[in-house]
Amino acid sequence: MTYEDGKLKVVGTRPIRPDGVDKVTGRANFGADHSMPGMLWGRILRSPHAHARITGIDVSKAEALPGVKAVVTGADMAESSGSADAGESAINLRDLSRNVLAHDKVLYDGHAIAAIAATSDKIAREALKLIDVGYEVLPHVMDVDEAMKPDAPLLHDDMFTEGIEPTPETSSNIAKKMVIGFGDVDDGFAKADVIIERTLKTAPVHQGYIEPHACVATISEDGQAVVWCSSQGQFVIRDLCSQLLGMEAADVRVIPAEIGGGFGGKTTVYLEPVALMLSQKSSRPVKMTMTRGEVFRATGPTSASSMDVKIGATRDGRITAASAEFRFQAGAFPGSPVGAACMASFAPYDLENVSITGYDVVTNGPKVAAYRAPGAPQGAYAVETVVDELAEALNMDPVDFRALNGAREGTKAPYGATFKVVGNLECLEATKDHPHYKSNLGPDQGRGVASGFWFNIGGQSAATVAINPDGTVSVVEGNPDIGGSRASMAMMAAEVFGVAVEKVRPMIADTASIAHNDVTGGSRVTFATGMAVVQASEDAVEQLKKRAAKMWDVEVEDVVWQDGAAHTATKDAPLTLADIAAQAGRTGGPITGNASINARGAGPAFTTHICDVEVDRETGAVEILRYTAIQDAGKAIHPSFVEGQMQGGVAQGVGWALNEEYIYSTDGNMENPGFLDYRMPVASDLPMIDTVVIEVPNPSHPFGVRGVGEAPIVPPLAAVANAVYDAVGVRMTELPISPPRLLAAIDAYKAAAE
Amino acid sequence: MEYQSPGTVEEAVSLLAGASGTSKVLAGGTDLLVQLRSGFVEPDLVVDLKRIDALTSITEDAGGFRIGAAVSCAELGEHAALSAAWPGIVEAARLIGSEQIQSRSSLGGNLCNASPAADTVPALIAARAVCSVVGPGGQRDIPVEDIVTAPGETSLQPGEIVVSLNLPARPSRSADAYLRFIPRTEMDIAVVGSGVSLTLSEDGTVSDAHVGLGAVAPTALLVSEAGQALVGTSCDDAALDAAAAAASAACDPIDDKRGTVEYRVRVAGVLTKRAAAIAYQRAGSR
Amino acid sequence: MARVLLSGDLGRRFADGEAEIEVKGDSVRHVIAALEDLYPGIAEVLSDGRMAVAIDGTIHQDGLYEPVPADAEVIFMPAIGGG
Amino acid sequence: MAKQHVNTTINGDPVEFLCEPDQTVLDVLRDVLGLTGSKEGCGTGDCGACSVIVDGRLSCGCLMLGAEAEGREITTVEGIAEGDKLHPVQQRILEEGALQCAFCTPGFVVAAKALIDQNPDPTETEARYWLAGNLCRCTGYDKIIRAVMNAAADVRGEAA
Repeated sequence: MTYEDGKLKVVGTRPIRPDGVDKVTGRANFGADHSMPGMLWGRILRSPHAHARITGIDVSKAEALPGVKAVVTGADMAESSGSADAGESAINLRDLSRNVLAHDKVLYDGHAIAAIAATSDKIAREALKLIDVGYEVLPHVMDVDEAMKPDAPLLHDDMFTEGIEPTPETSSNIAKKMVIGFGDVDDGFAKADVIIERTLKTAPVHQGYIEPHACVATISEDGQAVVWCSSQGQFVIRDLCSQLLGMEAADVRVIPAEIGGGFGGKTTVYLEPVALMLSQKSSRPVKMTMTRGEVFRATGPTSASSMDVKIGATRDGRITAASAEFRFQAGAFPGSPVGAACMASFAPYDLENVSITGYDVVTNGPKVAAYRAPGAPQGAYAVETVVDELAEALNMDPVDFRALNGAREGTKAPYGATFKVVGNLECLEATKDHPHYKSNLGPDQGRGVASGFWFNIGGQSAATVAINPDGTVSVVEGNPDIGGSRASMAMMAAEVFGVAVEKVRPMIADTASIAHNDVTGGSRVTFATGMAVVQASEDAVEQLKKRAAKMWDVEVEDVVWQDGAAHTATKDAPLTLADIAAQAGRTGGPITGNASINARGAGPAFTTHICDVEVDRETGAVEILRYTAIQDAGKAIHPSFVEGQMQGGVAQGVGWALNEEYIYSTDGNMENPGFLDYRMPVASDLPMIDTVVIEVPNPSHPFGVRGVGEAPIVPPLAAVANAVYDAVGVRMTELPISPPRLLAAIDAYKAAAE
Repeated sequence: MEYQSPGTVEEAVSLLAGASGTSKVLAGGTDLLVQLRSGFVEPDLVVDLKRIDALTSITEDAGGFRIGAAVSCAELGEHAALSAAWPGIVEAARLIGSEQIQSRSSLGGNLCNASPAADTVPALIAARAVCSVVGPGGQRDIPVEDIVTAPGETSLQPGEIVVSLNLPARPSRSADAYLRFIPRTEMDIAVVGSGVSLTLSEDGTVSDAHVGLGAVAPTALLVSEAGQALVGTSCDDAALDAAAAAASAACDPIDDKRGTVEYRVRVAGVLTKRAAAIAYQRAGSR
Repeated sequence: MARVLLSGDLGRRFADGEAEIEVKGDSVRHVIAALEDLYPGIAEVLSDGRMAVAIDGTIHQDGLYEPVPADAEVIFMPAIGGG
Repeated sequence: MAKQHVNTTINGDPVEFLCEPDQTVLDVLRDVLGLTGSKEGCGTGDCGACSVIVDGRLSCGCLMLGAEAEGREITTVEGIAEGDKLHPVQQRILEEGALQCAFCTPGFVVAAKALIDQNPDPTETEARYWLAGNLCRCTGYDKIIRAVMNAAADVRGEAA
């Protein structure tokens, strides 16, 4: 059933989130806030080398230390191979097992080797120093282009490049090659009057969630385990733990703690399998947390990238051909988001001829994990910089040039599918009309624009709605609330029931209390889990109508549901939710509504950003003066949290563009594994971030929802770089645009001009 | 690790002098605790100085100031007379870390942690501050630029502690300023720091000037040539450029995760010029 | 008949260079089976867990049993991981 | 090694505890006293998630030894509301959706209260520089700064 925009009473308002008071008073329990009687503390020994063969591990001295109750190494992890279906993309269990605890080789600085559980954190840390590990240090390679060279040090002797027929004989660091696109780019380039070609690079950056990974695990002698942990999906934690440890899913109950930020980085396992093994060996609960240094060194950043982009256009501004090669760093094991980068980077454009080649390349860095629209920010940085340069070469307004070539309904996306109704042109139009775009700039100030796209995902969600005896409603769903989703679930249910949102209490169930749910990620929760909650609520309304019919002794067809009550023509007074609930026992028992779906029709999100900067020519410092993000949300269920996703994505994008990067020493050790020198934006670095929410409804969702969580991080890298160009005339083709780099570029530009 | 919190300087000195194994002094703790948690230091004894009045008070005598080594940077900012007389030192103190850090970090700690990039040290050097140090051998005064000998190392003898930092009295038309460069607007360690302190004569020209630089050498530097470049001038562009050039020339920086050699040399000059202009303007308005 | 578009180099590598192929099939599974008859070996690639399928513009991460309307456009492409 | 015996005041109540000499105030609050509202985001004073108020001064709980709490007055996030009446900064954060994952929220609540106590009418710039020690990765700070300034107006008794 779809709901007319005009008649909505709850959806679109800004209620206080139901879990809010606990969060502002410190009651909310995050991963590390849970403890159990008799609990031990677990700590992990990590490799000091970027690449080495493990020749031996002697844990005897550590085991002998008083207070140490268990020690595990990679050998304890059941040899697991094949792949686990983690909902979104298959994860190679064999690689995951080797990433959780190294087996025969350590592949990056910080790679986990062994773990200790002891009666105190202090003893656990002391015991780590007593583990003797023999290393045969090997040469390492960090840079993605270096790693692709034939003579580069090889990480995996048994890796042969996929996507090349016949399969190559010699092993390589290139895990996979892929090509997407259509048409004939050579023909297209031949027709172009102007062609711009650029090489651009980005550094590894981390999701930067403020909560380090944390969990408590306990397993009883009959093999039944319980895990409390902060994650983006308790079901993926359950599935990966059970498969890595050869346990049955029903024996691994994962209870979701509140999650202190994830952005894609908490959709896999690091500590949970180790805590379970330590608990099994010690027969006691084990708490494990990571220090900030461990989070940086050993949990997935997103890929550094090396990209070539070439775009040609005719004098009148039509793009005739576009091609790109994306070389993405995967870290120690294959799995960079280069596929998504290939598919998303040109998506804002209506192209005839496009060819994109992607390489997934392993290097001696931590295994890459998803980071908000994985791959798209890197790809968009390259494409949107070249588009900006092309517009200038054709002396066209950058927004007009993007609108002329903009993707719209009927456009064939680079990955081949034809777009249904999308909001790209609406965003570009709103950009052109926005006062920000028409405002004046001062000396050494510049303005940049950039477009962004993300697919948004549907996937599996299950929801149960229970009508309580007093007519209040309990919504049970399976997605950790990372940005206010409890509020949107309660709002959507309240709209269907026609009751006040305070009458609906959402609860996030553990893996034993509800069927499988895909992760909170892929911008899917408000869309897919929202759809399940709406369908479950509608199912409950049908039950309520049947009960009302029974109470009134009328046909159910004569009962209508309106404003939280059943109405029928022959009765003056309606039967409210509370009236019906009170009689539930007599009319058939407790009233529930259920839905379990694989949500289809996730609507893609388009977005356009405007960024103004001022550059200090004497120090190379860049200040963000003003920022406006314009994005199609289909329908904003809770506008404050839609705006919050946009503002947060912009802040992460600005950090990525200006100051964030993994800095490695020559021996492959991370030099800045902390918030002091891994410089994320602080409050005084940013202005207010203005947001414009465009609503081009997605017909596949009852309220028209499109995912909003990931698209906002896609444009800022290019928007900032284009603004810096506009300010000081220097094209920065490598991120981050740190002050030393920008000052050197300004000097070079000045020298060349003289 | 043993924790002690003595009430007098003498008690502190005897604790430190008598300690076997490694001992560490605790003032604000904003550097020490980071090193403690990371296992960078594993002291057997920590002596907390915050219950000793001499180290936690600010006193004025004859136009000069005695600042207790453990006085927090936040308290410096709230001391009206000190802020008026030494705006440069106070702004250096109020740049360290965040509000949370400044509530506890101290001049003594910032100095004795001996980081080349410490924010308050260039300003103290420019101010010609002197440290009052007490140890088993009694009390002695040490110019602030002679405390730090190398990254992480000081000239203090075992059992010696810095009790106070003493700022000299100065003619009325004097002022100072401190600037640092960091990639963000807050929370970073200085890539370059420059402190300038100067005095004007009757005719508005500079009669005395000193420049201190941070993060451009193994220790903070007193750059006398840069100070000299300002003396006798009215801080016109030529004088400021000369001071900047002298500052850059004195640099002996390294490439690290915060900046390159060329960058630090260049920006040392830029900041010295800007800080000198601010100090001159402040002195002129006195 | 379903219009299958093999994007990028899928056609070159597994379908003798064909980029657009018309096959009979009322579900993705049947479409893949029909393609396998024409180009043996392609089924394994198209039903690998790391491939997604788009039917008339709607992407399905795991669409093996999805129905395929008559004259639908069917595209196979890499699966997408969310962040 | 012998534990340190400490007498202090937390959120207005006298508290007595034993702790390791090298345990921080944050470790004590969370692991000894069970007050898990203060969070550890970094352990090095760079993120502000462990913000507490010690003798009226905003500080990092992770950069203070438990032993240093002797005789001090400590306020944690659990002590900001008065009974069931939320502090205006807590109320504004809720009403304006100035929180997402909310792991940093306890630190912001404590830091913002300390700001308003000291500066009842902060400008946007003053609020942003005061709160620069509190990292947030979800919100981009916009709504937090607006909520804090509106809360200051509430405390001053003016309609925001």
